[in-house]
Amino acid sequence: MELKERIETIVGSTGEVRIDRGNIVVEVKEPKKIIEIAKKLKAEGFDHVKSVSGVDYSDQGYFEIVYHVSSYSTPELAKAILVLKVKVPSDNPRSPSLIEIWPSVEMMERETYEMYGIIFEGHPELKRLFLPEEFEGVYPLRKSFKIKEEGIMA
Amino acid sequence: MGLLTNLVDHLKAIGTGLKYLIPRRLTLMYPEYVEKLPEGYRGYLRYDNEKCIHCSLCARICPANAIKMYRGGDKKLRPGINYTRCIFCGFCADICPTGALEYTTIQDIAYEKLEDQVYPPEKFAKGVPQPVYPEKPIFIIAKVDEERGLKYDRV
Amino acid sequence: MSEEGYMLLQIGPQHPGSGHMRMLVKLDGDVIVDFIPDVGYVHRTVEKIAETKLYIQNIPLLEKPILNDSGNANLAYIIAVEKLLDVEPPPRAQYLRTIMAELSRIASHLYGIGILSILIGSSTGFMWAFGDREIFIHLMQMMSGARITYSYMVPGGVRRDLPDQFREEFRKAARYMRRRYKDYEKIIIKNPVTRARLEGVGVLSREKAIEWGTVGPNLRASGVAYDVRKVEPYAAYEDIDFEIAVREEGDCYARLLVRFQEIMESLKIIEQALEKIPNGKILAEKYEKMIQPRAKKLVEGTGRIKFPAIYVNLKPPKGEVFSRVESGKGEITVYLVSNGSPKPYRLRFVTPSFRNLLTFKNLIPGHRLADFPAIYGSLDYFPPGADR
Amino acid sequence: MYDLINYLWETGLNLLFSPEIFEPLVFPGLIAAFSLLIVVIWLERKIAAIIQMRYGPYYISRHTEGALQLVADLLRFLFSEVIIPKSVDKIAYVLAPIILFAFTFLPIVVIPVSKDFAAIDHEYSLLIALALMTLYSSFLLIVSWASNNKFSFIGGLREGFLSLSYEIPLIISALSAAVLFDSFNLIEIVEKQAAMGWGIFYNPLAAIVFLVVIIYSTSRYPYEIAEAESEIVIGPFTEYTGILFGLGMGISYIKLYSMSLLYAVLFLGGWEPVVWPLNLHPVLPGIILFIKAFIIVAFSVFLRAVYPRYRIDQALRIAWWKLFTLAFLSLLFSYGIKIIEVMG
Amino acid sequence: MILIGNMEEFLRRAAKWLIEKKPIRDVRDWGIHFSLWPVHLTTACCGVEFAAVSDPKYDAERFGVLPFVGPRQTNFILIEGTLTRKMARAARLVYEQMPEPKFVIAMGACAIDGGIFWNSYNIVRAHEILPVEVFIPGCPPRPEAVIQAVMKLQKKIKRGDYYYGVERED
Repeated sequence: MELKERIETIVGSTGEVRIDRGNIVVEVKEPKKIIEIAKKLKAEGFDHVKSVSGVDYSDQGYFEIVYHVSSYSTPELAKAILVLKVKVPSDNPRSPSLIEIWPSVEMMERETYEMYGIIFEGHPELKRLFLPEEFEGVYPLRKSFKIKEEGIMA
Repeated sequence: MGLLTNLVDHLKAIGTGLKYLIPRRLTLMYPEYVEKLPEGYRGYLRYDNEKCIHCSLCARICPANAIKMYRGGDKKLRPGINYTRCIFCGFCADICPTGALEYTTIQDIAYEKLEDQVYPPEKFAKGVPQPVYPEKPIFIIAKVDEERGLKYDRV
Repeated sequence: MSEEGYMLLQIGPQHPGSGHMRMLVKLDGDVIVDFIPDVGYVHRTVEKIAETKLYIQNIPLLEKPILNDSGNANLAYIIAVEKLLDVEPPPRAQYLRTIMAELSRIASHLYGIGILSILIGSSTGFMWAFGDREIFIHLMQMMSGARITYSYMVPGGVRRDLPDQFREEFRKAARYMRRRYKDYEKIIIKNPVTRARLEGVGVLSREKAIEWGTVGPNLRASGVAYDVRKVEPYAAYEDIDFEIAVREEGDCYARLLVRFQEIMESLKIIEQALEKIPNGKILAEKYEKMIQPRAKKLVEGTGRIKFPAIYVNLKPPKGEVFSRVESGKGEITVYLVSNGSPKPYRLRFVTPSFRNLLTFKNLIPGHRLADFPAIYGSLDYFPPGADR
Repeated sequence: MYDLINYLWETGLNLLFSPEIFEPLVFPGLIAAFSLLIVVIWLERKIAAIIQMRYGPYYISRHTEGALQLVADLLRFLFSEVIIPKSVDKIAYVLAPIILFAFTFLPIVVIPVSKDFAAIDHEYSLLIALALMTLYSSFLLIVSWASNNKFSFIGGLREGFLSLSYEIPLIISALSAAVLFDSFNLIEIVEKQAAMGWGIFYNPLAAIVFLVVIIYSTSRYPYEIAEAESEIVIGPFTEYTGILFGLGMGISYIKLYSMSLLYAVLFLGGWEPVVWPLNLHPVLPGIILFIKAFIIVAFSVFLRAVYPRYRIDQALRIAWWKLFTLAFLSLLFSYGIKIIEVMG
Repeated sequence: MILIGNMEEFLRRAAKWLIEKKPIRDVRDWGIHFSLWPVHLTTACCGVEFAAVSDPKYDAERFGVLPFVGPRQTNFILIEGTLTRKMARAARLVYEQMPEPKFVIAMGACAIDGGIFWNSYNIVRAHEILPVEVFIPGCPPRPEAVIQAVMKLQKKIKRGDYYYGVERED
């Protein structure tokens, strides 16, 4: 696939590129490098982020931040979904914010911060978005935050 | 020129308003006329004690955990439903392999008490809650109509 | 509360123009200088709850945030699950899904038009749009057996076949809608007051729309011809011929027109789908044969299906998928991570309203106070969708 | 004894039917205004409902299509708790709507019912009516100020802006009628119309401007700006509860009524034509006047179902550019007619 | 100022005494039960269906139910679906701002017991913070069910079975 090769050259040694169910997955090795890659991807034509998700793998000691990037302006890139993954340690989750490159991440990074406590360095407004004040310092989407579950018996 | 088209548009808007002054109502006069919902509408559930095979699939699939299994006197599991949680998705009736749970087309009920909405197996098996109408309603079927949008035919 | 001559206005959550959110509006005279949407009033933690529910139980759950367009929300999730499970629904089911999605889109657009109308003061626009929405709800009720929350699609297919009278009913509805459009045109679309309120207001340029990741009709009203149905056809859209409604102006009026145009386009899509729909099963072979024969007998001739017992124990293999669907309000994306257990490990559900939140926030400053409801309505922003 | 009762009855009746009492109290004053209020708000909801393909108020009185709806609403307002927020200026808060209500009534008194029946038959009665009408907005400002609420405040400001802009076309278009009929006396104006024909045919421009100003100044759609629901709740009356709010809701309709009466007098020939049964008593021609005014009122409330609302700057622009210019033109037009009359 | 204060108290008492008298009470209850104005407080997605209740097909205005703008002028809260913690505060505030007599209907499974969101960490049950008169199960309930609830409430008011000016027990 041509696109995959193009992205491989962009990413170079800073990450791993593979194809998973039709989407191109880029696993960035170090959080710091993500800005560099994002800049190059933006230049390539990937102009917006569809979703930013955190995934809690704290049993393995890390959180994963997943950016789903695509394009509006370039029709052939619009067909592709580029999955940009970066791992941050769960005891000190920090990653550079991509807001400078893709302003569309603003609210989603804020939400990821709120739900996982992942700090996006350089984000201008990193504070609670959805939750009321009493959730300050509590990160509900982490696996360690348990909610009620009921069985099938009365 | 712009002024003129503007004026025409104003007049057209007012004209349309005047045109609709001839009543062509879409309203279903609810308590007197009650819509008979199509067969297979997912309303309140009917539970048949006889058909139940105590498989508890309904409780396992219930997305809102509204159906719970109660262990009766005969040590068998039977479902009871809590309508305060039920979302009327109909999954329970669709997965019930024997048709012990079925949906009815009843869907217009309000309760004054919280406790009344919990139906343990015995109460559940007794029957479906019935809506109260101020007078005997006339049942109708809604149909799409080219002229008026919806029309209501008596059953 | 005023500082340096500004007035800070708190709009909502109890306010006729706010919906389910609070907005902090800083006014300089009549002009808004700063705008902070305070969302989260309907944050029901869907993503967390989804991790405690089975795959099948999440179907109704994910419909709730986008209640007025639940057909499409349902489809987005089911596509993701099917990708994980590696199931392909039969062609008839694909067409039924398309019909459902388009009816849902029409209902959603009519909802949006109604809300926009009431926000700029036209109660007739609201009532007409909601009244006509009832017709499409009636059609969807015929198809799925519910008024709003259809839960129509299940992994591997759909729950019900097309009712017999559906074609006839839809044909009438389409004719009715096309005729009504002329009246809408006179009283809302071309009404000089509507045009004065909407034209040139809340202009979203093409560049900004791309930058802020705007979705749906709002994006297309700004001149970007992006529609998931064309870019990555799902369900039966590949076989169906339709046009993307695009306008260049990017103002509130263009967004209103795009919505109307899409309603008309959706009618065409459904007509085509009803023409081309093949006969056959509505549930994938794999699940069809797991249904107990005695259960099958119960629903014979009703067009409904019974669920196989495997549905309470769907265990997709380890992996992750990403699905996108063009809903009435815009692109819905679902990112689903499975670890092999019967419950999703992570379900990321990004709704169109959440993605439009940024646009909403950035578009308001610089406008007058009276423009704020117009822009709010024209974006078709649905707070429960944004908050999830 | 019998004589005494008879005497009292006669004088009482005479007193009641003397214009000074009858006008403010019965017609076109309090009683007529109140019954119109109840009917008109119901009518507004009903018209809107019919255009919107539904029923509107119904179950309260099925045989009269829910005409009692407003009685129920009034009763509720009457019996609901009156909350006076801590943060308001109490006296102003309570008194302002009452005074406003009273002052909205005043212009009605000036309007004559028929040739021989007027509470105030003054040489400048038109000017008195106009002057009293312009008092409205200043009291509305007090209402909005007294509430100490930001939405009320903005509503008050909007009303202030609007009143500045609608008063001028209002006065000019009324003037052009006065010029046309060569008088400031409302009775004389009607008499002249009886002789020449209705004002609306002589000077349609002024009639149109006046009609738009009626809609504009009484906050009907598309100029429902001071109370714009989706923007500023209900403007000046946001903080008001119970019967005080009930008053507030009625005020703009009373104003609409009084302006429509004036409109009927200025442009629609007032109580003319006085045909047979109506010439039996000087009060009876008032029926015609009332019907004419009612048509104007009904048209104004009908517009709710047709239009969205303008933005305030657009409304101001319309007032200053279009209405003002048109009003001015109508004045010139009236002078033109006058000149032709004099020449010819 | 003291005089006015006493006057106010006196008037209040006199008014209360007056409106509890039999014929006046009946008239009052008749008026109120046909004039239930719900406040514009959309708490969650059932608002979609509540809008449908006043749409041309169901037309709640027939019953005198007219959704109105502010808490001060209305007497009826319809909790439309889930109350999140943030919204619960707002709902409570709105309820307190409304003049007596006031009524609450909880619409939808979410408002009653959380519905499908029963285990969410961010929701509040309506009856825990407000005195709910009628519950409507369903997710979302059909407009017919909402009309049923309104009729039930009307019947209750007609009976005079509600608190007015009395301190509530809860």
